[in-house]
Amino acid sequence: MEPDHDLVLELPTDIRTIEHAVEYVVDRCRQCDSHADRLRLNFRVGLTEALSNAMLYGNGHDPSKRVRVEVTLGPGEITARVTDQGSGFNPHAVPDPTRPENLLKAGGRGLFLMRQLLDEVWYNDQGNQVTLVLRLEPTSPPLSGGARA
Amino acid sequence: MEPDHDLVLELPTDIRTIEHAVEYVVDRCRQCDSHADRLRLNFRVGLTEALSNAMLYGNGHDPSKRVRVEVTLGPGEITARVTDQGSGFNPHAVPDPTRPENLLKAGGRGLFLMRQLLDEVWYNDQGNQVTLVLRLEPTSPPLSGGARA
Amino acid sequence: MTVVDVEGQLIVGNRQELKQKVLEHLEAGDRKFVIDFSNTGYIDSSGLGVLVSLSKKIREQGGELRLSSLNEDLRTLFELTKLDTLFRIADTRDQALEGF
Amino acid sequence: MTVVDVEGQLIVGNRQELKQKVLEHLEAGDRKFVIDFSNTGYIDSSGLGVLVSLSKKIREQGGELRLSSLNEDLRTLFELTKLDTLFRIADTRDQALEGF
Ligand SMILES: Nc1ncnc2c1ncn2[C@@H]1O[C@H](COP(=O)(O)OP(=O)(O)O)[C@@H](O)[C@H]1O
Ligand SMILES: Nc1ncnc2c1ncn2[C@@H]1O[C@H](COP(=O)(O)OP(=O)(O)O)[C@@H](O)[C@H]1O
Repeated sequence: MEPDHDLVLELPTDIRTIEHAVEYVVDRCRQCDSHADRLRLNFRVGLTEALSNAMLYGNGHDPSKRVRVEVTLGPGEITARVTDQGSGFNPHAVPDPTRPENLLKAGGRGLFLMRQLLDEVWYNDQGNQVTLVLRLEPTSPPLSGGARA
Repeated sequence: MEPDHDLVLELPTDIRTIEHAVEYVVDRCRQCDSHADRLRLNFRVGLTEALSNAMLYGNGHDPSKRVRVEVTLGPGEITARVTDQGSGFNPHAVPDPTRPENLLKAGGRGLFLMRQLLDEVWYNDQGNQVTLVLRLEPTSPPLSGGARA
Repeated sequence: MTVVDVEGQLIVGNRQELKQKVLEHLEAGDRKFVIDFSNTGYIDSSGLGVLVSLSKKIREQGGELRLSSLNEDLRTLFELTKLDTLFRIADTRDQALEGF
Repeated sequence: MTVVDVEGQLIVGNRQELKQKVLEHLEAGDRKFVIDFSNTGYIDSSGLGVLVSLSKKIREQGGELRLSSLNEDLRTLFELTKLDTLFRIADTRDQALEGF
């Protein structure tokens, strides 16, 4: 019986095949890297939500107002802070979109997704600045974050 | 005084800019991901060394012989095992290429680089199979592995 | 029967295009819709919102909206938001079309 | 003066090309060589070996081999193997050519 492997190659003895074989293996490893997963889905969707709320609600579609994004890459975590020029809101007052009475509503899933997908989500007192933290630890589950609503 | 950030964007309030802004940030984060660094350099060079030794010494350039590569993606680590059809050798007998008397030699840096760049390198008893382990922990230094000669 | 592919992202910046396309066909009398996500990168909350409101509008006209070919990332978004309970989600486009 | 660019990888599968190119120029009488790594991905031990043996051959003819534009990855390989003590390594191609 052979043990299970994620990838097995049989190469001819031809040193010209080495470069391609190595690239192939590295590409496959990259795809399975859970950091890459969490950047691709969790961080991307979370940042999209933060930016659209800043533009739609914070800045109220006003094209003369601006949105500031600050990203900090720490050891093992990425922090993105999004600031709008609006007057803020109370994030605790946003209802749970997964309750049956809210399921058919077209809106109201943005904050929920941020909180589900990122490891930390916090607002400043005023409510016009949100900070998203994505942890890059090997033990993090690939798709859902630690902060639940 | 502003705190230091790795990346700062100022966006107009225009929801069509969101997709590009998010892609830009994610790409920049990817570049700074130390896992990507270690896949790009440490793993790539280490696997190249293992494959070329298998073809040149193990299989002695014989195009009728084959090299087997098995890759396993565990949580937080990548393992690559390279097996040739040769009779093996004694990896402990390979001299340190950084000693002054060896520095001008054209060869003899392959095992050394594998041991420097990977977190674990071990041979089977016969010496025709090498196993390379790359750890993907957020605290790993980006460029050099834990196993020293 | 209308089958619509979502290419790239379905997010706040482009969700109106999908909405308009489907509503045009609904007004033209189509009642059976499949939205296929084979070529979709990611969806944000406003993309999910468009799917919910289209589904409602189609149902009001006695029609049905089915979704197909969600990759693992997209499936996770539907599960997290419990929207997987709202839609009939087929693994492939062909399965969505079966017996429609 | 000969300046050679290494495009892509310098590894076991293609190191002979670089070796041949440099040796041809050496035989033709050139004595000053710069190998530039601006467009190089990675180098393996046999690529490093080619550089060592070229350097030796050029020195035997009274010439010199300089290296330039090593990115951080490549610099690490030279440092690990202590080959950074063997070569004159310039940050840029221009710096390598200065006063050569
Ligand atoms: N940056 C912001 N400034 C002001 N109000 C906001 C901001 N972000 C969110 N909100 C408020 O919170 C509500 C919920 O937002 P969200 O959960 O993202 O769902 P949706 O965007 O679909 O309404 C919004 O409708 C809005 O009233
Ligand atoms: N798979 C193998 N089978 C047999 N001998 C090997 C194998 N790998 C390495 N060796 C031996 O170990 C020596 C050192 O290898 P290495 O450190 O990679 O340097 P180089 O390839 O430059 O000689 C080789 O010259 C060879 O004799």
